[in-house]
Amino acid sequence: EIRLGASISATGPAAFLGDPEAKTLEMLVEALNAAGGINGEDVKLVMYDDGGDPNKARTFATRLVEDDEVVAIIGGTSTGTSMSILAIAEDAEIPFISLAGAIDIIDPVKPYTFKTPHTDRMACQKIFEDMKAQGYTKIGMISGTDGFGASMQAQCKSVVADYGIEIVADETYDPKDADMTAQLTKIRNAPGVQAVLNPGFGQGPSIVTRNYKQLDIGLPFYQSHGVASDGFIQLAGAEAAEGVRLPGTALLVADLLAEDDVQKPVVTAYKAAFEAKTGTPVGTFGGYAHDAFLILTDAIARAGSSEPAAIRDAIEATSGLAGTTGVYTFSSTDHLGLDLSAFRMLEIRGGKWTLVE
Amino acid sequence: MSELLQFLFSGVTIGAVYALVALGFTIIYNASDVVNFAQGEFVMLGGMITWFAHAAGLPLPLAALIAIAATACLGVAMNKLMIEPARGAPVVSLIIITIGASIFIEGAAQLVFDKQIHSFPAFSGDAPIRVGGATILPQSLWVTGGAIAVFVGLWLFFTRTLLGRAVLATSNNRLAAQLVGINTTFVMTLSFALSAAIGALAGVLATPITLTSYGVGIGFALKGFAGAMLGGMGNPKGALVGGFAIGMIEALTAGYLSSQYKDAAAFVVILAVLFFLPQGLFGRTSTDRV
Amino acid sequence: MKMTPKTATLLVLAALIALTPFFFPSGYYYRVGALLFVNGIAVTGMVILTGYAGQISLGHAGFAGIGAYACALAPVHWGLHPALAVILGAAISAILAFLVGRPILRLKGYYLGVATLGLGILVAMVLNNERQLTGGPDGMAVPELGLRALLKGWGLTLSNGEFWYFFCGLVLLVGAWLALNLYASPTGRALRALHGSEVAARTVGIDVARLKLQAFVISAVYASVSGSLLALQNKFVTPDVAGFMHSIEMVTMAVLGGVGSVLGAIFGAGILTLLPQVLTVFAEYEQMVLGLVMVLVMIFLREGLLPSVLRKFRGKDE
Amino acid sequence: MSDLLSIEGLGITFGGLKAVHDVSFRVRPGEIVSVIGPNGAGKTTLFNMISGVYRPGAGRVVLEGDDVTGMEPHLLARRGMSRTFQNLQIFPSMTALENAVTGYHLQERGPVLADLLGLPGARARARRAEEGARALLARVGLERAAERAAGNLSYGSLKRLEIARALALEPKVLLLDEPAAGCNAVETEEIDHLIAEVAASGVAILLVEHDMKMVMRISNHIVVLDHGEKIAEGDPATVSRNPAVIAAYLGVEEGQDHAHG
Amino acid sequence: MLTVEGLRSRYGRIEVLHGIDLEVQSGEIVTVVGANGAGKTTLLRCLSGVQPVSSGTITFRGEALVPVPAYRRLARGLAQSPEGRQIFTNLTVEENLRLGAFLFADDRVEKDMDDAFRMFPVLKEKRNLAAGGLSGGQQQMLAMARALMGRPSCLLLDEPSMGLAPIIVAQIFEVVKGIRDLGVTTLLVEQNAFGALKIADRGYVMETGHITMSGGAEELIADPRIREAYLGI
Ligand SMILES: Nc1ncnc2c1ncn2[C@@H]1O[C@H](COP(=O)(O)OP(=O)(O)OP(=O)(O)O)[C@@H](O)[C@H]1O
Ligand SMILES: Nc1ncnc2c1ncn2[C@@H]1O[C@H](COP(=O)(O)OP(=O)(O)OP(=O)(O)O)[C@@H](O)[C@H]1O
Ligand SMILES: [Mg+2]
Ligand SMILES: [Mg+2]
Repeated sequence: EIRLGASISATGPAAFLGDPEAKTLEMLVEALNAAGGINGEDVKLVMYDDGGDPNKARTFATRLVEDDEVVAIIGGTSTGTSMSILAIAEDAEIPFISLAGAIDIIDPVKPYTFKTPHTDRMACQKIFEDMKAQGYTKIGMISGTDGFGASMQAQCKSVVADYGIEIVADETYDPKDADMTAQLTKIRNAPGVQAVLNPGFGQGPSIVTRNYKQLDIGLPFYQSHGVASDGFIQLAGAEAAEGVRLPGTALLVADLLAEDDVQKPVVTAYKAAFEAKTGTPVGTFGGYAHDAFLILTDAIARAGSSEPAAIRDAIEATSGLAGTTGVYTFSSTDHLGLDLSAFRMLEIRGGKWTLVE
Repeated sequence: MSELLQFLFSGVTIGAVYALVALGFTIIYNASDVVNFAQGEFVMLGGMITWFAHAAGLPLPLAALIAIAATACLGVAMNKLMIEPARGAPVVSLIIITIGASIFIEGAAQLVFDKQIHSFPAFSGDAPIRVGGATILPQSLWVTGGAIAVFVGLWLFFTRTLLGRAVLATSNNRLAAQLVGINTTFVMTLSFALSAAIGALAGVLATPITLTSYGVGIGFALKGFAGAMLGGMGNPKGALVGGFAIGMIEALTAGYLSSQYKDAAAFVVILAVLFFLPQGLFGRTSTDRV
Repeated sequence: MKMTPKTATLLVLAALIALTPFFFPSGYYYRVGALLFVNGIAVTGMVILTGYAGQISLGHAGFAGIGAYACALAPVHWGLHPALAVILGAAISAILAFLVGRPILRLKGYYLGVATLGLGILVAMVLNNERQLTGGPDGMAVPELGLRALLKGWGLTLSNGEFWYFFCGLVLLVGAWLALNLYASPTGRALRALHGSEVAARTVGIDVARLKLQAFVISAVYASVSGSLLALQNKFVTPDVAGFMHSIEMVTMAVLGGVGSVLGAIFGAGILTLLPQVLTVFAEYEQMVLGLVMVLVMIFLREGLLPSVLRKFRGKDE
Repeated sequence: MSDLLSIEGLGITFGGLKAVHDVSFRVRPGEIVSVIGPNGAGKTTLFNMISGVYRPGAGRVVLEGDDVTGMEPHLLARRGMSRTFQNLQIFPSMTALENAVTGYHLQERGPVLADLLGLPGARARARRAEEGARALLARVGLERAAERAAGNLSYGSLKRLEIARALALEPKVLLLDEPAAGCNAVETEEIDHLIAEVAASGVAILLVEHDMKMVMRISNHIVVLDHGEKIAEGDPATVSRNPAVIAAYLGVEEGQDHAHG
Repeated sequence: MLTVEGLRSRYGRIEVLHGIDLEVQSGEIVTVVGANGAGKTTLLRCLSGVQPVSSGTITFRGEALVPVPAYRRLARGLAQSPEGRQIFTNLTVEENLRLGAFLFADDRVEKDMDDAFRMFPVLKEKRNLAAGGLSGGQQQMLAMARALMGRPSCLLLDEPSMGLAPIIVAQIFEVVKGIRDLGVTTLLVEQNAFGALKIADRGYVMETGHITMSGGAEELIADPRIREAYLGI
């Protein structure tokens, strides 16, 4: 029996992300064991709900390492919880695959820590590339003050100059806020503003999108990968979401992918399985967990051993592994394994995701 | 000018939600001196049950009615199963019970429903109403109307009816209330039913604007509590004014100062008001003599 | 010789801290124990403020946040040794408590609750929003305390978990000792008196405003030290430590265990620390069970777990 | 000036009602001055102003030659003023003994730090206070209730507990608001003796009481209030014959009845 | 009308009433005297139902009273003016009186209130003031008036004269005598034993939870033990 550990924020403020992650992991373990496990050995998943609290995450990580004696850990839905788990995993020399966005998790590279999502800096870059191509030079930003929003806001501000773009209005909202028209009015009135970007996840971006429509701002509107799921279109309303652009993964446009796209099989399979199991549409975040599990099981299979050090080495040797988020190739200097090409620019048209290219 | 107007509209929208939640606190508080920290969960249930019933195919008004009735029943159950057995316990213990109830209800909601964010259609559509260059959603008017209607109802109840007076008497002196023939158990049941119903109504009216999910309760409870305290706990007028005031402060701060520190502004104002009026804007000063 | 309640409490506590490790099946239990002690320290502060003086605070996590971030920021920005940073944090907390205490403590009951709530939220908000300084919601790293290395130099080798277990246990013992001293002392009696009747307290010469302020400052220091220890052992800190939920948790622990007595409140800290660990077996029912346990304890043991149990045990009524 | 306490033109209004208006009188050491008057005459309010619970709207309170008008109660306590309450103000969760010990606060208090660290000085102070309190409880007949929670005592016992606590301050001026309420005739006499004893030790006593037997027995001087104003003043015999006092307060026959048992 | 047999009651584990037997006939004034802490208040609390009875029976107008919850006892005709006054301090004087008549919604409420105001004119002056602002004696009057608003057939008074001016004490006793003539029965607990016994028909003496003596009021006044222990004569 191979014991894998996970600490996920299945409840609490990040439950919106953590819930599909937890469900994905449960589903994949079940399927894997049904198919005979890894190299004939069953996989046992020990999963804890850290509620988004880094302190709890650290305790659970300790428990996974010391008490449950797992050989690898998946988790850390948010950056804070990931940073907590990371310290324990590195100390115990156990491979850890984070599901959070911040670049600090793998930069500088730490021997045992990997992550599956793109960094939020990459999301910013992808968006600014698109803005630059459209010729926008002055934009407004409205970000959530939660970890996701604040981190992406900071990353975007640090790379924006590379694209010759200036942020002329920089507003924030609390994730629990009910109305953002005040902030949006300020952005609209900022001189010369040509487009607006909203980093954030949860209900905030949906409300921002509705308020954007209410105020009839009319400028091009970009969201982040934080809302890349069908739920967003539903909540914001197809009408309000019309024309919204965001950097997303192949998962959302599974049926639009070219037949020869290497991601197509894995994306379609995951989408079908997840939606059949839970009855809810897939989203980027469940995909991160899927990829983490894929990378880990792939590495264990290749290593032919469930020794943590061997698993780590095998993960680092992963090359060209197609997941839902992108195609992963790790190295001793790159524990992210993705590049910008994994992001696809999507636009909402008629209540559906479409590929911009 | 149109900018200011827009900020004010934003303040009204947020404030109406807070006011409605704050109003929900008043009845239980008036009957028992307990601030029911599970009040936010009533709001959550109002939204979630309506969504659930609506998604199951019921027409929206019926779904809303079911949500309010179901939440009221839950309020009664909470009183019967958790508050009544603890009769005679100190107020802090009762508060911890309401916190426990809140955790319990939240935990149950994520199982019964799910952990996704939900909404249902606004009652009068999403076409914004334009006034002097600013816009407001029709649903905001619904919430505002709801807050005012609940306020008027509560105000009449507490000032014009003997039963309302009996509620106040129960918290003021339970022993004496029993001696004059007030069934204090019934008064408590009634207040939980009414509070829960008002909470659920808040959820029904606000969800098309704020969206809902199993975890929204705490946020509502916190802001509603702050609003009620600013106005003076227990007084419906205070809840209404306090709720709207906090909404306005947040919107104006976000508009003119800093959106990052708008919540800070609200609390700074609360602290300042309490400095001069330790009982809130309309709170009653205790008249006990030595 | 008849043991005073103070000695008894301290002995029980010391015995528990020293002996339970013999039953630990793995290193993880040291971590849970250390967390329990850290919470116990904060809650002991609540006993002084709420149990003795009858003043509530819904914002003490703010002081924990100050203590925690002092340990994160002072070493990085001013090169201060982490141990001194603990003291610095405590001093800042004490000064803040002193400055805001007077106006705030004039308020009563829920009004005091909302004012302290605001105070806590303001601290959390600064930690959250001043990203350049604090790392924002994602948090920041905290340097090593270095005491473990020092002990090693003296020939005492402890694992990380063991070290924090015993260290926090020791600090808790000291904290409990101080709080127990206070209880029976003139100051403690005066605090409990103003809890009963402020007017009467004033007419017997108790400077109520000053005394409340002292209790507030002392409890703020407890919270701050607890925050510091948490940050140092986690080597990482996020604004959650100053968050509203953490404040509520402190109050709940204290009341659940019995806010009137130090041992009781530490008991409460124990329940709320251990419960989530135990409840993981309930998986998605965890939260419901947690809520239910809180409700049941308060219904059946309304003065808090420990006092009620002791009373049943002793068969005493008063 | 041999006056210990002098009240000069004291007055206060509550929402238009002149609860107390222009009341003056003096109290010398060892003297028992009673304030009587119908219900709502302003006696308790007068006490509240003298002891600093209310800030007077007009007039002055002079204690040992110093103007102490509107001074905080705890500062007045330091200057030797002590009182009991008409509406019981006890510390219900503390034992009767601890209630009495709080009266020694001014003597036993010390730096918080010493208390926190449990320094020997702190402990000694606490012990001394406790011994004193025990003696006082015995004096008011509560020695057997010492270890009971005050919240569990009967009304009459609590009244006496308040007196013990007030005496613990070793005051120069003692204000007693209806000390005998809730006590029967025999118990009242015990309190009588206690008050007389205290006065004999040189304490100035200001007494509000509706038990006319007691008032007539022990007062050196009586001040009569009605509707917040002083309507009469003098020694017991004079006052009890004053027709205005009889009409407003004593009632014709009842006045005699109560004055002479 | 009211019969108490073998009544025991306790606070926690401490029993304070050790088997009280007592009887009140219809239309009587019966007074209970006793030292501080004897258990007089506890007895009245048992009668009005706010204090649990551990054993014994209370029969009121032929019905067992113990199982009847406190709030229903007023409807049966039992009203109490409790120790410590227990008025609604946050409500106005008038609201206090109206709540005294909580069970009734007829025209008589206004009439009863006028009667109360005639009895205690000062309450009329203060009718719109929060009752907590009243002086101690005024609150005592309010407690008495509120009990009368409940139209009792049996009135339980716990030290009604406490804190009242002599002129009002006399008046209260007159009122009690007056309502007896209207057929109201009164159980009176008083420290002013002399005054109480003078208007009472019969009396009981209570000592540490026991009834130690009983008899006609005049008989008791004349008893030297009573005179020494309670009347101080
Ligand atoms: N806080 C207050 N608010 C309103 N009115 C008040 C207040 N305090 C006192 N009063 C009024 O002032 C008057 C005097 O009250 P006070 O308590 O001094 O009377 P008293 O002489 O002590 O009467 P008693 O003998 O009944 O105790 C009363 O009419 C009372 O209603
Ligand atoms: N809440 C309580 N808890 C515990 N014991 C109590 C409580 N209330 C009263 N007692 C005790 O019960 C006994 C009877 O008290 P009770 O109040 O009935 O006396 P009482 O005769 O009314 O005295 P008083 O004349 O002083 O009012 C006393 O010993 C008292 O200490
Ligand atoms: Mg008075
Ligand atoms: Mg009594």
